[in-house]
Amino acid sequence: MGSIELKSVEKWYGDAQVIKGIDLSIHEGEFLVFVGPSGCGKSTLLRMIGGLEDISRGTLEINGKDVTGHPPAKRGLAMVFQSYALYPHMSVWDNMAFGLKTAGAPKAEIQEKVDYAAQTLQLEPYLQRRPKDLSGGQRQRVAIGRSIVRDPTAFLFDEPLSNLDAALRVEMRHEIAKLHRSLQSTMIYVTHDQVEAMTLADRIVVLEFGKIAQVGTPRELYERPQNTFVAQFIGSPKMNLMSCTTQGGAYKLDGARGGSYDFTDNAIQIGVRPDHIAMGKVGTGQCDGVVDLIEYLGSDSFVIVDCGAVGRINVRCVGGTELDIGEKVGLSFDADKLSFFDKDGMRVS
Amino acid sequence: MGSIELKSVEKWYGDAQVIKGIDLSIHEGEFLVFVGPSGCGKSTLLRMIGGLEDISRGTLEINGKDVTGHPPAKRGLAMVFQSYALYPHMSVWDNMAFGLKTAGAPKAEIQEKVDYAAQTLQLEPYLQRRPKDLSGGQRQRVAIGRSIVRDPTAFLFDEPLSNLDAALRVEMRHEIAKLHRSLQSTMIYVTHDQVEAMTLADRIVVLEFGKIAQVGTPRELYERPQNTFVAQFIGSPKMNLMSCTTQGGAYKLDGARGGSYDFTDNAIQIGVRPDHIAMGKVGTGQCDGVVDLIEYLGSDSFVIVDCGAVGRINVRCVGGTELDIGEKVGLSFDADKLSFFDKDGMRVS
Amino acid sequence: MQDNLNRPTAKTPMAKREERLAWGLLAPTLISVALVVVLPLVAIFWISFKPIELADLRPPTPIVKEALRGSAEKLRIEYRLRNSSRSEAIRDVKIVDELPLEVTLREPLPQSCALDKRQLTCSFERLEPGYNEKIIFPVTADNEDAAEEIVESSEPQVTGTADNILTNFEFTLENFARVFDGSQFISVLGVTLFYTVFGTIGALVVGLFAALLLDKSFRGQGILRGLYLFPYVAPVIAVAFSWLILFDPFSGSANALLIQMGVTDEAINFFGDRPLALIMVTVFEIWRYFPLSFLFILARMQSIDSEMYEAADMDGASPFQKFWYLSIPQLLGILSVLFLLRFIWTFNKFDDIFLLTGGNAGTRTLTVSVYEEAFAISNIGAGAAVAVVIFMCLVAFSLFFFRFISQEEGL
Amino acid sequence: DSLRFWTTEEQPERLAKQQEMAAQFKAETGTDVEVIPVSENDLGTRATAAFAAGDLPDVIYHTLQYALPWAEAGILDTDAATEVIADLGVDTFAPGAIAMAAYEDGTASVPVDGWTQMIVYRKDLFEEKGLAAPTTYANVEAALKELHNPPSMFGFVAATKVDENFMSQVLEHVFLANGVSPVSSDGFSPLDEAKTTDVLEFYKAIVEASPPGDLYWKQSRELYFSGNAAMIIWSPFILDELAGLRDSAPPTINDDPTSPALASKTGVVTNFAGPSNPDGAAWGDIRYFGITADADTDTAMDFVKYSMDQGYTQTLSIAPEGKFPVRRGTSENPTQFVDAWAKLPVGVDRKAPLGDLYAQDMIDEIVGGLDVAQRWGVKEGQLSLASKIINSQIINRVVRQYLDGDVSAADAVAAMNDELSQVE
Amino acid sequence: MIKLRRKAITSIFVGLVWTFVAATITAIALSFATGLPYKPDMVWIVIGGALAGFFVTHSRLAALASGAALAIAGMLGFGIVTSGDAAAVFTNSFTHLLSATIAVGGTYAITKVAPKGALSRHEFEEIIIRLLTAIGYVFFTAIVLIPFYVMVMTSFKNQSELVQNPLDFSLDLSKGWGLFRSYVELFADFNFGIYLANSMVISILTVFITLAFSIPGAYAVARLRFSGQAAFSRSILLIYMVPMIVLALPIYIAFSLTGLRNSIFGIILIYPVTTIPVALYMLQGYFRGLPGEIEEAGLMDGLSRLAVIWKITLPLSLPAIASVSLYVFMIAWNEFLLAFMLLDDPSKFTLTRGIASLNSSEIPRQHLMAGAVIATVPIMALFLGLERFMTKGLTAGSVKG
Ligand SMILES: Nc1ncnc2c1ncn2[C@@H]1O[C@H](COP(=O)(O)OP(=O)(O)OP(=O)(O)O)[C@@H](O)[C@H]1O
Ligand SMILES: Nc1ncnc2c1ncn2[C@@H]1O[C@H](COP(=O)(O)OP(=O)(O)OP(=O)(O)O)[C@@H](O)[C@H]1O
Ligand SMILES: [Mg+2]
Ligand SMILES: [Mg+2]
Repeated sequence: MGSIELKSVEKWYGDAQVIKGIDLSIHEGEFLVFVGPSGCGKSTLLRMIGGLEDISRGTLEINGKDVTGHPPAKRGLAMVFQSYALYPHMSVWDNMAFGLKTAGAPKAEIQEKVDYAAQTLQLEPYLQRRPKDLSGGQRQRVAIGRSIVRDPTAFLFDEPLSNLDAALRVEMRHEIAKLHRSLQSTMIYVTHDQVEAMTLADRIVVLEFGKIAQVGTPRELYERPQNTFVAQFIGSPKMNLMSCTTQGGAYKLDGARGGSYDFTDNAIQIGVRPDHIAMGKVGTGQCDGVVDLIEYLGSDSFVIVDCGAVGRINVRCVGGTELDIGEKVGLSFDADKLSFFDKDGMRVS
Repeated sequence: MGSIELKSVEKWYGDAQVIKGIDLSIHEGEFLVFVGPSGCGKSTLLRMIGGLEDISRGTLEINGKDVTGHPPAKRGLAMVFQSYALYPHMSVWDNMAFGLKTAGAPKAEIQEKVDYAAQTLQLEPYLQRRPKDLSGGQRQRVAIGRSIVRDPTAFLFDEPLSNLDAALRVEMRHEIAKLHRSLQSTMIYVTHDQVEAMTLADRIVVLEFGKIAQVGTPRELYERPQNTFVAQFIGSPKMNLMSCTTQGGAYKLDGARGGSYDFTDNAIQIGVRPDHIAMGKVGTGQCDGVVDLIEYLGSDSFVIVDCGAVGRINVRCVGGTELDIGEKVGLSFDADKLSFFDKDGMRVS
Repeated sequence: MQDNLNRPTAKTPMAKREERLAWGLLAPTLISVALVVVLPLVAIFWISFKPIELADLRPPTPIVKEALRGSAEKLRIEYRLRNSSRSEAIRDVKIVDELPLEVTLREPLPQSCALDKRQLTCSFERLEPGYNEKIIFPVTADNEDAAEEIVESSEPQVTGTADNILTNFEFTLENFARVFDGSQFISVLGVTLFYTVFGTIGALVVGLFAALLLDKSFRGQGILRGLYLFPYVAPVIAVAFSWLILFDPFSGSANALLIQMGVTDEAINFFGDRPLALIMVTVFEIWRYFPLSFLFILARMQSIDSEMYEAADMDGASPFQKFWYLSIPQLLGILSVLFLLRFIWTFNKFDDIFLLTGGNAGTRTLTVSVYEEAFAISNIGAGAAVAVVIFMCLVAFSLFFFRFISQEEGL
Repeated sequence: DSLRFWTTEEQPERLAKQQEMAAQFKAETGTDVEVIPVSENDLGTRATAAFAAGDLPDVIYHTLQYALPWAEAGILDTDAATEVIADLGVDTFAPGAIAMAAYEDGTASVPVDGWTQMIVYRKDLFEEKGLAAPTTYANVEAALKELHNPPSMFGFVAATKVDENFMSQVLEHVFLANGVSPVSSDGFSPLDEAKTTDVLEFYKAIVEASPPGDLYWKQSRELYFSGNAAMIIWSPFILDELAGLRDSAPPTINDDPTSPALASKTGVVTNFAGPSNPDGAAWGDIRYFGITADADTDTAMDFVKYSMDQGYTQTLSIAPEGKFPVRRGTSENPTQFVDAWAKLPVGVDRKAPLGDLYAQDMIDEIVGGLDVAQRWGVKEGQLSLASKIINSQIINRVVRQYLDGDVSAADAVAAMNDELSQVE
Repeated sequence: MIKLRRKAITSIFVGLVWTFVAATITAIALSFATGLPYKPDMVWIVIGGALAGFFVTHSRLAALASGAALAIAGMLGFGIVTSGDAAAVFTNSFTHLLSATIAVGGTYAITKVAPKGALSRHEFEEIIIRLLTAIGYVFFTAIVLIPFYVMVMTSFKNQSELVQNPLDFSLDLSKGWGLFRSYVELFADFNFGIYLANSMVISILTVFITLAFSIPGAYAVARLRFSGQAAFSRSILLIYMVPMIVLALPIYIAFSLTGLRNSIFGIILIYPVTTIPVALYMLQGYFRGLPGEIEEAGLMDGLSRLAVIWKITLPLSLPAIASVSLYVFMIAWNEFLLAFMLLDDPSKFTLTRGIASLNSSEIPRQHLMAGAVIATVPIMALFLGLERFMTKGLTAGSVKG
């Protein structure tokens, strides 16, 4: 129980179309993450699933039942909001029990479910506190607890961690991952944080201006981005994109050298991640350049190499590097890891 | 011109001591970064240098001159604020010219300096706009431009990039680095973002509760943290810390194996970064554990290994990994890269 | 602890500069407020212990009027000297006047007067209360008309000292005795409390209802919101008279309407009958001030995180449940603050009742009493005593208020 | 020079007339007169306040009730008034009017005009039912029985609004009719219980035949004008309005607000009698020019003299229907002003001499009232005490309590006597 | 209770209540507009309302039909409103059409949200809330508009028209400019021109003086650190709580003694002091909300504190200053007590004082109401024109009454 099916779902605000026809099936028990730049419609889509926004066109099915027009309460979903949206005047216990109370559940059942959730989330010491007396992470846990007690068909999360500080974010991320493992419920998670998306998702949906740019596992997205948008959006620092021409089984960078090319289609752009570039002597590899900036990060250094007409290329050196600014280097790309894109920005494969 | 000297500087708010005696000399032309957790006093310290907060005790010298009691206007410093703090009722041009105007500079000079700054920062097309009609990055540039025109002894930056989105932040970071290279002025920069601190700084000052935890170059901080606070604060994901005992030239992890130890002092903790751990067969290396979580990030994967009594240890695998959750592995630490800390959390070296 | 002992005590130069500037900026306000608020408050306490009527405000002064009267051998300069007070004597009265060259004295001066060159001086040891006498100097003049002009154009100077009841040290408790005397006080207090409590609660409840109506966005919402603020924004005198005319028992539309609809057979005297008048002024108060509560409650409502309601939607709460379990608890803070503030303001209210009923027909509140005592009956002391009572009540309220408000959201 | 002149005649038309006279005075003497309207209800407070502040006007046009209290409070310059009267000739004034304001050796203020209160009744209805004119308590009560038929017809519209002077006036009128007075030549004299009870019962009877609520001159006139009241007590100022000569107070008995129809249906009674006082009495009021203590005395005196002499007809013409001349003429022509007055047209928006509107016998009745005009304390020389008693509104209040059924008649009398005895 | 939550039953209830409201408002509105005796008829309200509620649920067509039925029944003499003028066919049909449309249309609109049959708790409550909302709008609009309507209309009538039929507010347009007679007289004979000018001058001066005092004060309280700052910001509220009547008495005495009573100068002296605490309170709230960093940027740019206030804080606070000015203007314009106590001479009256003097004698009522309109119109015009600032001003400062 917990499959969700979106069929040509659209959302219009007046004349503006915000969600532009989305077809998506979400499998039972899946952890699905929506990512995309700000304003691309992630929250809107999630809220449409939850019933907080109405669906302008298209249908939504939960467990095979059309729920397009149903109010939120009838969809059996639970939502965790970015700002937690706890009831500030109620104790933690009451916050978690509220949904059950309004549904008129018997006292004993409420008690049992709330206690169970509190235990799972290690909230027992705080049950009598008000939300304002909790830390950010604890509040987030209460928000999750409030969802759990209702045994929902699926959980909806809207950037649940973005109000937490970095360290806490890592910790809560691990907890959510564990929660998913133990509950095995369907979870739909919105974030704009790549790390969260990559580490949590079974599948990631990348949205671009209300359309799906790509759906796939994190590895698919990283290794085989379907278009330049995904290619640049996923991965940090982002993938280097260079113009190229292809001819006769070989590609050639504009203004530099090239390599072999075994696709039939004509690619005009080549993408290579900073990880997949090796530095060598000038004249070796695909192109030459001058070291423009070295960013030392401890575990890695990123060397930004100015390759003239080819552009500025970011190269990762695991650990430190001995290079100096102004040094000339040659860059060679790992042939297996190259991505090629055609003039529409679509992957050529 | 641009050396700044802090001598036993303290700051009290009523009975609360926020800055606890800081001695620091900032060299001319240096790029100095204050980092530290939220509330540790970074902004306060910066504002004391700028003259926006008074110095409760101690002295501040700029270019060898005591300016402790001087108002901001007399210190010849420029500041770039987190919220940009542009004058909303003035055009970009006026914003930049304002400081010169109040100083009574001749028209021609104002015009020249503002034009030069606008050119440097590529702000020329926007000179007649109001701040509200600019994007975040442009606003930030105006704020910097406003500082530049005044030819200040030193620049003070208080988390100037934290209101920008990730992509823009990277770009502006590069611009600030270049600016420093071209102006060669003293710059003092507050941030809580490690990446900014590591990549920009000539020297980093790590603050902890109003005290200096360590001052040094990024590499010193990363490779030889002086205490556990710095060790854990710098580097992401953070350094693994484990309890250990030392005896007769050898260390032993509590509940696991150990290795050689060539210091005389008694260390009780050992620190090793996720980068410096290799995974092998069970029984090899310093300890064994079970893979608890794998976080795939594309370029790297982080494997969290549950080592029982030793704790959960984070290991970096460059690129992907073939491990599965639940698999047993042995971890071996890179002997050169270990840090040892005594019972006060201070480095033993 | 060690640290605290170590705290620097001397003010830094910067702090000192700031402090000086602050006091400089505040000085004009401080002085004016002191003059117009603090000083009057002190004065009112002083006056409340004095047996003083409106007319006593005029300090006893000698008044002198000079005229050239009569003609020929009856020609005389008359100084009419009076004591302005009928209860206090004036001592050491001295008249000084210039005797014009155009006239010559015909008779020797009376004893109390002396002439030095042309300067005429008369002194009196004591003018009895109500003293009113003429001092006559028979004179001759060549041109009587011209002389009259000249004589009367020079004003005689008069000085004298008298006890001023405002500043002397005569005190009495009579004013307070009068205030607390009899059933009058109890009834006034009762009326005040009724008016205050029901006026405040009514305005809150009605305001809450109005805020609920407008807490959604629809076209025309802005217009309605503006409209609902009219009662508060319009001058009180305009709306009070409109109400009086609307509810006039003889030619008011309200009565005509009620009679026509068959609700009542006889005209109702809304502002003239006990206890209806009190209810009506309270209703007026509610009508006039619900916009304020409405404005505040609406502002608070719109600042409530809408995600909370969405969470409740997900939790399956019904509209009334949302109102009762979520909105009301969220509004409790602003409601109690509003209640306290409005309570105090309603307690202080004067204009409305004064204009509607003048305090008649059982609508006399403490504030109206101040006016009645001090001006209608001209007993300023008694009025001040009532004012002191009001002030003491307010001090009590305010103490309570600050106790309470410090825990509530700051206003 | 300039004078400040407070007047209670504050309707714009009347104000205009006074300003006209001020202008004439200025033309004559070069002295500016600023005519300042003050509403009658505020006059007492305002005068006291101005006295306290030392900025009294020069001349105040005021009613009888203030003359002596103000003289005593030092607000009035009685010497100046006495001198004016002497200059104009004491014998040109109606002696009663002078006597009413007698103060020490002179006169507190200069009498200007006067009128008497009247019972205005619907002659047509009285005739229809064969009722006698309401000249006595008994006649009124008899008429109430016949005519009271609310809400279309109220027998009476009595005064019940405690804080209105109107109620004091009406009550005093009714008390005087039965010969009851709270003052004697020795000062306060307790109200006679039996006589007062008669008065109270009579008053209760007319209040019961009145509409509910706080009533005063306004409702009386409105209801009478709309044809919903059979009797009211009013001043002669109503006479022009009755005839539809004033748009701001039109008769609404028929659709034509300018019709004199109601006037022709109306009768008046000035001399009213109770069971214990068969001769009856009329409540009269005289108005005065008071010269104040802060006045520019000579100029003020000139102004008053002017108003009472060359300007007197102008003064009376403000509202001839309610301003009967108190100064009858000059020493040369002893009836000069009376004659001029009779010819003055009344009305505001339309004009006509009174004689054209009412039958001569009614005019005689109206004017004759001044001969029997009375006030508490006038005969006894205790006007000032009586004024204080009236101003204290004790009688109004207690009577209202009695009317509301809060106290019995006997208790009411006792309460009044008790409280009044403390007035000094 | 659950059983009763069926759409049909709920609709009948809504029909009853709403039909009653519809009949009442139609009757009142038409009475006020024409002066004729319209009144709601309870019997037909109960019958018609219940039937309408019952039929309306079925479909839009049924709703239309029941509306028509109600209107026709009305014309036949069984209307929910008894027509004031049953003889006039046009008015009569208009009346019944109007009342039936409001009654049935409203009932339909209120109940249409819910499906037929048994209602869930949500749906039931939704209907009730819609009913309450509709009644709320009618109620509030009525109580707010009626007094103002009466005020304006009365000013156009004359005494006899008013006394004859207090309900008749229809305008006799044939009078043309004669309708404005009261206004003309007020300006011609009653000095309202002067009062208006006085009020204007006094209010505007009050605004300026208040700002001149309160801006520096508010800035100091909001931004500068000095000992006593906390106590100070609290006592501002305290001053707020001293009743005017308590102060008025000593002020009256002092003004009497110093000769300031009865002078416009005295009024201008005293009004700002009553508004300074309010303005101070409002402005300091606003200043606190201004980003401190902008001012600090000014300091870094070499300005002194005072220059920062003048060149940065003030331009940034213009909206707040506008709000405060409007609010202070309103207080000064509407002020009555002090003007009433301190002013005697008509040449010095403010508008409110002038209106008070209209009440005191036999001056006709339409003059009084015309005066009220003259005083109300400017403040209303300001309010409507600058609603945003005004509302802000009210919210920020006007816990005061
Ligand atoms: N009520 C509304 N009216 C009009 N447009 C809206 C409304 N709500 C959202 N939008 C628009 O819809 C688009 C999608 O908004 P949405 O909040 O879903 O973005 P998002 O992807 O969640 O962004 P973020 O990462 O910033 O939360 C945006 O362009 C937004 O401007
Ligand atoms: N006006 C003040 N009164 C009292 N304490 C203050 C005041 N301003 C700052 N503090 C305290 O001083 C400490 C340092 O504050 P500061 O703003 O310098 O921290 P920070 O390191 O800049 O933190 P962040 O990264 O969150 O900006 C904090 O604990 C803060 O609570
Ligand atoms: Mg979003
Ligand atoms: Mg900071």
